[in-house]
Amino acid sequence: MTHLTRDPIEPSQLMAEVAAPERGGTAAFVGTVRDHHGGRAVLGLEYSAYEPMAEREAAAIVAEAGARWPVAVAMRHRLGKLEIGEVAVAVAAAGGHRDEAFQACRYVIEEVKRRVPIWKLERYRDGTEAWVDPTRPGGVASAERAP
Amino acid sequence: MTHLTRDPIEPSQLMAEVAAPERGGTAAFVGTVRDHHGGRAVLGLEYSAYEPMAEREAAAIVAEAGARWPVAVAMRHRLGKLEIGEVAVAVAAAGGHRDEAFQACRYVIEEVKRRVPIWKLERYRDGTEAWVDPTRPGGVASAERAP
Amino acid sequence: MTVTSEAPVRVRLFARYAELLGFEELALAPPTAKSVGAVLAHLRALPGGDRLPDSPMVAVNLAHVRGDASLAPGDEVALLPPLAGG
Amino acid sequence: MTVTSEAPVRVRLFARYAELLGFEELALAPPTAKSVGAVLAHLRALPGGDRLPDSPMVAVNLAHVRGDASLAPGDEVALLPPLAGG
Repeated sequence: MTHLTRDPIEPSQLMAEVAAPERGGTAAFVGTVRDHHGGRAVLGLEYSAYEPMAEREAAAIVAEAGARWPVAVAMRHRLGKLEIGEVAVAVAAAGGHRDEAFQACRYVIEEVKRRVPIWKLERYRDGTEAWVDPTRPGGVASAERAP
Repeated sequence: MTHLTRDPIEPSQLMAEVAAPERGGTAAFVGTVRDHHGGRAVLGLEYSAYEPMAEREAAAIVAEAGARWPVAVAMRHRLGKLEIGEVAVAVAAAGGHRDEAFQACRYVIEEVKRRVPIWKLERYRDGTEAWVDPTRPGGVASAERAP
Repeated sequence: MTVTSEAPVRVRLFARYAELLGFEELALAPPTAKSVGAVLAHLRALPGGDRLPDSPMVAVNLAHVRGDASLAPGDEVALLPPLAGG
Repeated sequence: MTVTSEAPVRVRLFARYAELLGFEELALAPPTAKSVGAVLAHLRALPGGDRLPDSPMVAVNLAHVRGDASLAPGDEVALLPPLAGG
């Protein structure tokens, strides 16, 4: 299964992938493109990745969650250009009990953010764009630029 | 808005209800009917409620979550007869950040289980049925019965 | 029992408790239902009522109450078996 | 530079780092790329390379590495700007 896609992500599809008669609890997380960041109006963004490594890390994270908790896990991250409100990432974790479903779902999204090599170029209403840098106070790299 | 329904619950509908351009993170929980409970094969179940109180408690819980975290919350619980795999309850919480979305979603499902007057009669493959009682070790009331 | 024109206290039973007692609803004259404890004592004396737990979950007028609580004419008292929603 | 028939060390740059240096890929002869530190020193000497951070996130052969690491011919070294997925 591939965890990166250039097509729109349908969260209900991920939830269906992990569903099974013995799994009564499904926790999900869906990240969508916000219309603002650091006080600036965002028009849209573009995700890029170091694709073979991103696939590898994503598969490892999903496998780790499945080994640590008795759950089935699905994860998908979008690449390419996205508009406001589109789904950037979705995670679904289903198990027999809600506690393990929540924990696995949270683990996957945190590890995706921490380890999967994906970058985000935001386009702003004022015509500029910037690489998002969560390690900086303002949330973007200092070198902003006109496209 | 009503939080109890006798019609099938569509989780994607709840996620759409809480979506907004400024809310980038949506956490959801979906509880479905499991095919077993306490080692017994379940064929289906029936949810009943003290409906006016259940509506009131559900509305209070959703309002509490919205007051405690900056999120929009939707919750729906099914009543009546359900088959294996059908959605019994769904919660969606959307906010600007994933931590508050997860916390609000978790709060709502825990409080629903703790406070909303809903009961579950399970039907088993062996022809018996029993009221589910999460406070007992076996998970069902001692008085099982043939229907 | 005193004849009274006051609104009765409505008692509601659900799920397993309704099965134990054999009914879902009962109207009690206010003088015999001045508190949750009095209502419980009344129910325990009915056939099947001895199988109610010592301290069932109780709601008055759609809100959970803890321990005993006084009741007024027209109040609705509900005995709630262990909840199993979600 | 010594002529060698060994497979080069591939260096990959992404996102902001690719913009700083002006390229996405570079093949280095193994003698000049014996370690991650040597590759970083080489990149820092190129135009725009002085703007790389002191300790960028690095991956070798698709796996994160911490600190310095030795490299073999054919290895792929990637400099990863701060991640922003999810």
